[in-house]
Amino acid sequence: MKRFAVSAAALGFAFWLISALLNLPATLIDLRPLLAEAIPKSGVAHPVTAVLLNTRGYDTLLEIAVLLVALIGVLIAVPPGNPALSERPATADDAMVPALARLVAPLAVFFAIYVLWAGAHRPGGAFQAAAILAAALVLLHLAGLTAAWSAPTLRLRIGLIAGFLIFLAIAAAPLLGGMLLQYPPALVGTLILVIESGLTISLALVLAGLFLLLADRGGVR
Amino acid sequence: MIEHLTHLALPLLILLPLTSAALAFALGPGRGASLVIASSALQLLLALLLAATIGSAGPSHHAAGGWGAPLGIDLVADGLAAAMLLLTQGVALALFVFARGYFHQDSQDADHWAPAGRYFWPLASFLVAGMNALYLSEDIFNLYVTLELVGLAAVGLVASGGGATQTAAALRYLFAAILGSGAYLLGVALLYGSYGSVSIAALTPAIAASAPAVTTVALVAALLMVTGLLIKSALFPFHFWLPPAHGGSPAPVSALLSALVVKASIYLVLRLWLGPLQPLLAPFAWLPAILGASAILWGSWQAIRAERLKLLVAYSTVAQLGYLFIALPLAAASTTGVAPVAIVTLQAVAHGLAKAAMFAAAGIILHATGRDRVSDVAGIAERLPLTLFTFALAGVSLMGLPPSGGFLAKWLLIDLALAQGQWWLVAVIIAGGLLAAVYIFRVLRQAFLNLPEAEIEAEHQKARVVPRSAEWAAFALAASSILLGIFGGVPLLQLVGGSV
Amino acid sequence: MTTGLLFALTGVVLFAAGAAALLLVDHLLRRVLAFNIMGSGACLVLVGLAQRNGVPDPVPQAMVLTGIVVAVAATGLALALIRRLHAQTGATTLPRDGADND
Amino acid sequence: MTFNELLPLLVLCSSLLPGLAIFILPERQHRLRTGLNLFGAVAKIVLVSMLLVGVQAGESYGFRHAVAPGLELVFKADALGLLFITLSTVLWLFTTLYAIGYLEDAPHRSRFFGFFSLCVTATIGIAMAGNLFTFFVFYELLTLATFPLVAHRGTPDAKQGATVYLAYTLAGGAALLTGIVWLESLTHHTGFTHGGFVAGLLPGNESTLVAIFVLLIAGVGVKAAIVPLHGWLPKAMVAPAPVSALLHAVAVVKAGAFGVVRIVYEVFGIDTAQALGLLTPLAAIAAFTIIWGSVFALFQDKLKKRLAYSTISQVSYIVLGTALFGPIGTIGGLVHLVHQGVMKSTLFFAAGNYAETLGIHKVSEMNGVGRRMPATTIAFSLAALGMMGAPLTAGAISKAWLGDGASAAGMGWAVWVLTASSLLNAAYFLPILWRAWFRPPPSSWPEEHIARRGLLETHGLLLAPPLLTAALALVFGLLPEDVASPLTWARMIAEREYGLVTP
Amino acid sequence: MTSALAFDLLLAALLLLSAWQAMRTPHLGRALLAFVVFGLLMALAWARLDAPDIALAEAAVGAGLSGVLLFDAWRAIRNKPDSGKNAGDEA
Repeated sequence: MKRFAVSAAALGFAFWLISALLNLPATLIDLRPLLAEAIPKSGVAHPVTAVLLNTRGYDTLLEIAVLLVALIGVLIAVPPGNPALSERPATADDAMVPALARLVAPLAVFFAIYVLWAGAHRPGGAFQAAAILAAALVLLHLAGLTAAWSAPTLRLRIGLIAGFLIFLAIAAAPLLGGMLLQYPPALVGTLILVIESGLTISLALVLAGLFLLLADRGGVR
Repeated sequence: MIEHLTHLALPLLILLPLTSAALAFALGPGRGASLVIASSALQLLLALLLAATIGSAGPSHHAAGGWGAPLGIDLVADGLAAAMLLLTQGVALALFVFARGYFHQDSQDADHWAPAGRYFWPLASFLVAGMNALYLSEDIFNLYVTLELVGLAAVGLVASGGGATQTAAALRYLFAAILGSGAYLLGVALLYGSYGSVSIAALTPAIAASAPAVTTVALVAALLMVTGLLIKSALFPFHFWLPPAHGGSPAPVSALLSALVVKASIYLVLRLWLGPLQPLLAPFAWLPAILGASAILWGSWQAIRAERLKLLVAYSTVAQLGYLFIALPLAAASTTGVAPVAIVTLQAVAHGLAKAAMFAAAGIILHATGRDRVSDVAGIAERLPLTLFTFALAGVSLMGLPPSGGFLAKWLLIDLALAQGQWWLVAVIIAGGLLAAVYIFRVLRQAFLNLPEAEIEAEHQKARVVPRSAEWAAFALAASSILLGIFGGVPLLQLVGGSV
Repeated sequence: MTTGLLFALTGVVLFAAGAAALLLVDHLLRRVLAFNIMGSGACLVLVGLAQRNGVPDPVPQAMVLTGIVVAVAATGLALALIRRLHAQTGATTLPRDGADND
Repeated sequence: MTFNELLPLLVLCSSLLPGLAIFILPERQHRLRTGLNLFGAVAKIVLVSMLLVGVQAGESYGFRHAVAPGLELVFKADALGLLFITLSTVLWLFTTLYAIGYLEDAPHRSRFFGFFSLCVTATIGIAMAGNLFTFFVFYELLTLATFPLVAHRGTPDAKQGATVYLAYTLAGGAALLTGIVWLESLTHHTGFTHGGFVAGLLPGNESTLVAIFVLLIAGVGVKAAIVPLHGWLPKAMVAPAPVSALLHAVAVVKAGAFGVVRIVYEVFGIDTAQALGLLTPLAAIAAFTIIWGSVFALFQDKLKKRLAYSTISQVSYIVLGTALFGPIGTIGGLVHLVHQGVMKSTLFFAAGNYAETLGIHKVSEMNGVGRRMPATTIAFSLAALGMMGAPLTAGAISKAWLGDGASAAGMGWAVWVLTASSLLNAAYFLPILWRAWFRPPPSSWPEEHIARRGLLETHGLLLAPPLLTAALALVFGLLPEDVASPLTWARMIAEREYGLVTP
Repeated sequence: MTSALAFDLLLAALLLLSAWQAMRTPHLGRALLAFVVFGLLMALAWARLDAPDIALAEAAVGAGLSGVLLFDAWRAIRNKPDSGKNAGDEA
């Protein structure tokens, strides 16, 4: 009964919306010209990065907070000393995996730096770079080269929030004379690069943490 | 100097809790209480300053990044936002003082293997940051991010209880929150696709002037956004996730969630419904009102039946939230006298203060007795008089009895309903008050029962003492909910009434 | 029909299917899949609809990047809680409605 | 803030602040608590005397505080309010003395006296309320503050009594609230006005006004224990004796009766009420209640229950007086407000003394108690005779005025009701007096707590209050025309405030 | 019909198919696999929408990280011996 009602509602909704969308005229407001004007002042040449870190940088600031909250939520779900969830990492049977990981990890770091740097001009940026680094960390763990995290140490905690704090500081600094996140024009490019570098490291740790905090080596591989 | 501070109040209300949250996390599990409390006190001052400024000089604006809408994101605080900010900072500060005592007690308890306070401070601080950002944002996509920040932080706090029921409750809450924000996000996508902007300031005139071909899509968008928010607001029948989440969490968490978090999404419903979406949603105003009325009756009934004390308080939240929606159709018709939105805000503030106090008091009682049935509160009048008094004062406000803030709000609501001839609303409001009396006095009369001597002795043996600071923090909240009715009505109604 | 509009319509269907599945499916992991699909649908609508005239629009693209990060955060948290629930009770579904109330 | 604004506030605070302070006091701070109590009670008497002098000289006292735009708490001290204020204030002092003796060494005294003071504050607030909103605020506050007192003993009986009490009073409060807001939405005016303020609505709104009248009277009728809204009163007798004495003989039921007076005279106006045909039904209900209460009192063996039913009957004398069209009945009702309060607290004090000293709770246990406790029994007898309306008692004066009022208003049947009630009163009081004085005492009392010490048949603080109130009742009966008597004051109210010409 | 539109239609159909599989296929492992495929197809769709940034992020996160997290979670809750109450895989 419920199944039928929900399915019918979903189907009806989809049809209603699709039929309405097919006749949707063009919008009156278009942000593209506005954005094009703003790009030269934004400190980066790539429009998506300009939006992410400059015009709508405030969104990104809160988005990092969301990620940190999720990480803390994961930490709550993995209480310290719970034997079921934090066992010693098993070493991989196959020697190929660690060797591969040893090779890939530095490459990943190199690639991440490129993606980060490229973000100013073309597709790429902090988040993508962080995802690559996180993938490398997960790979190292799967290869048995790094342990799963049980509870983050002080150093790790600082690493996890450093990028966020740098971002906060740079966002707050302009308040002395202007608006939140209103970068001084002379420094805008540099500041965005600083923010992105910090975010790359912290986000990589956070993303990896989502996996490494939970990594459970107890079962059969 | 003051002028400059006011200019800074908007961003600082967001940056301060974000910073203290991050630092509290860095300090490590269970630490950071002083930091968060200090920051919270500072935020309260800023909110007061903001409210004072808005009262005299009108809404306050801040363009993040200096771009201004529609390209950038604007922060705006009007009277309504200022009132909610004030409520949030005030309740949060009192609850943080309460939580410090509460968790301090917890951590000395050796057999409590998962101290719920381990990550309370960063999460709670992130939560407050999210709510502040939500109240100030003027950008519907940015609002989505703030909704997620609030939602995930709240889920994390619910999970911090540690037990299997809490984990299940957290998951149920998470799925409801994600469904809600998903619907909201699709609504945002459709509005952006229809109008090319996510700024409320740009959308409001655009929607009002839009052609029929656009309004169908916009209507779907509006319904999606509102439905998503109603799920998050736990409006009947979307309340299913609330009782386990609010009733099963550690007391400071329950208090934060019930007093503040649900208000955030309700605020957004009101803001959007009475703002940009008004032309689209006007014909549907009776729907939330009927759901709100059902919530009052159903939630009260469940609270009357609840066996567990905190579940009773949680169902009371389901019921009380209904009051915030029944005024929606009344708000559309223009009336002389007090603005309907101001009355709803008064009710929200009164409920926030009272419910925070009640959950805190319930937490202290559970702590002291070690049991959580309503029948177990017998003898509390003797052992915890201050806490019982707190519970009773909070109850007075929830029942809408004078001279509380809840009473004032209820009076004005009835007045408003009568002025528009909505007799059925009057009946629901009166019935809701009487039902509330039934479930609240269920607890109070039980608390006055004498225990046999032997049992008193046994209770004292296992009693865990809650610090006085926690008891007094809870009392301060309850007392404020009463004083609100005597001294808070005029300034609050003027602050909000002038803005919307 | 432009690419943008086509994918926007696809997004609508994905959203509806994901939302329905979120309501109907019991297994917790599948609910995670469902809300991810639902979110992807919303993101497709956001970008696709904005680009229905064929010109890229960086603003919704940046928003979707934010949305993806939020989705990952929610996924990570959900999976952690699911694993915790499983470790505590052995269950992979939530108790029936209301069963965890009392 | 001028002195004339400050004085009513001070009268309120003289019980509110000591009450709040007592809550915080630790249980063992016995002397400090007693000191605070007495200080508050005496201070209130002094302040109220100042009000009395001022009002008699034509000064007006009052202040207002806005709680929301267009919604004000209004306090005023007019002659009618002062009648009630003075009664409550004097009886508060006596009852406090009594309670200090009664509760010696009992647990939870801080809680008891705290809520006790809050009750008095609420009663004073009701008396001083200048509009329906303020009246409602304090009316509900009174409900809230009495609940812990009814539940005070913490027994399952007390719990049940408190529950019944709440069910009645909160439902009544809901009716009152609806009526008030409804009325306000029509008139945009809730200030009590001599002669009423609804006359302007008259052509066209008759049925609405009747509905509002029913709601309002039902709301206050619960506290006034008008049949069929009286069910809570006998149950609430589980409360300690001082509570019964002050609250259930005076504050709560009188608050209801006082509300009826305000509503009939200062909301609707006696002429409008008469024009709407509301007074005769009200008088009929009051008459029915008078007989009903008396009949039920006959069959109660528990002394406090008999007194409770007697209260139900007697309070409706006030309602009856109010419902009689004309000045004489009004004066009779108002004067009975005071007389009944003084006499009924004497009876409850005495009943408490019997229970506390000898463990006597039932009429059937009272054989010969007059010999063991002569002073208490004399007080009891005086008050009981007054209740019957025996000549030269305060009760006789009330009944005479009420009877004359009924005749003057052309409601001859009401005279018969009064006569029947007097006979019934005699039927349930005289056997008690006969038992107490003329039957031999038993070999041992049910549970003797307090032994006789010389002249003192019981604790001194228990003995003094009933003697004082009985003396007061005697004085009111013997010197009805004296300057300071309730009768003089009631005539002044009728003349000055309602413009009624009195004989 | 241009070849671009044909490709887009095919891609949309595949997206819907993989999403359907992820939600409806009885075997949970296959469902997870379908979800990873869905992520990769999404990346392709983003590329078709001239959104290479999203495509990159989707590939790295939607398919990569989420996939790893999901499979790890699946393994964790599948391998527990006490999963007697496991009523899940029927969906």
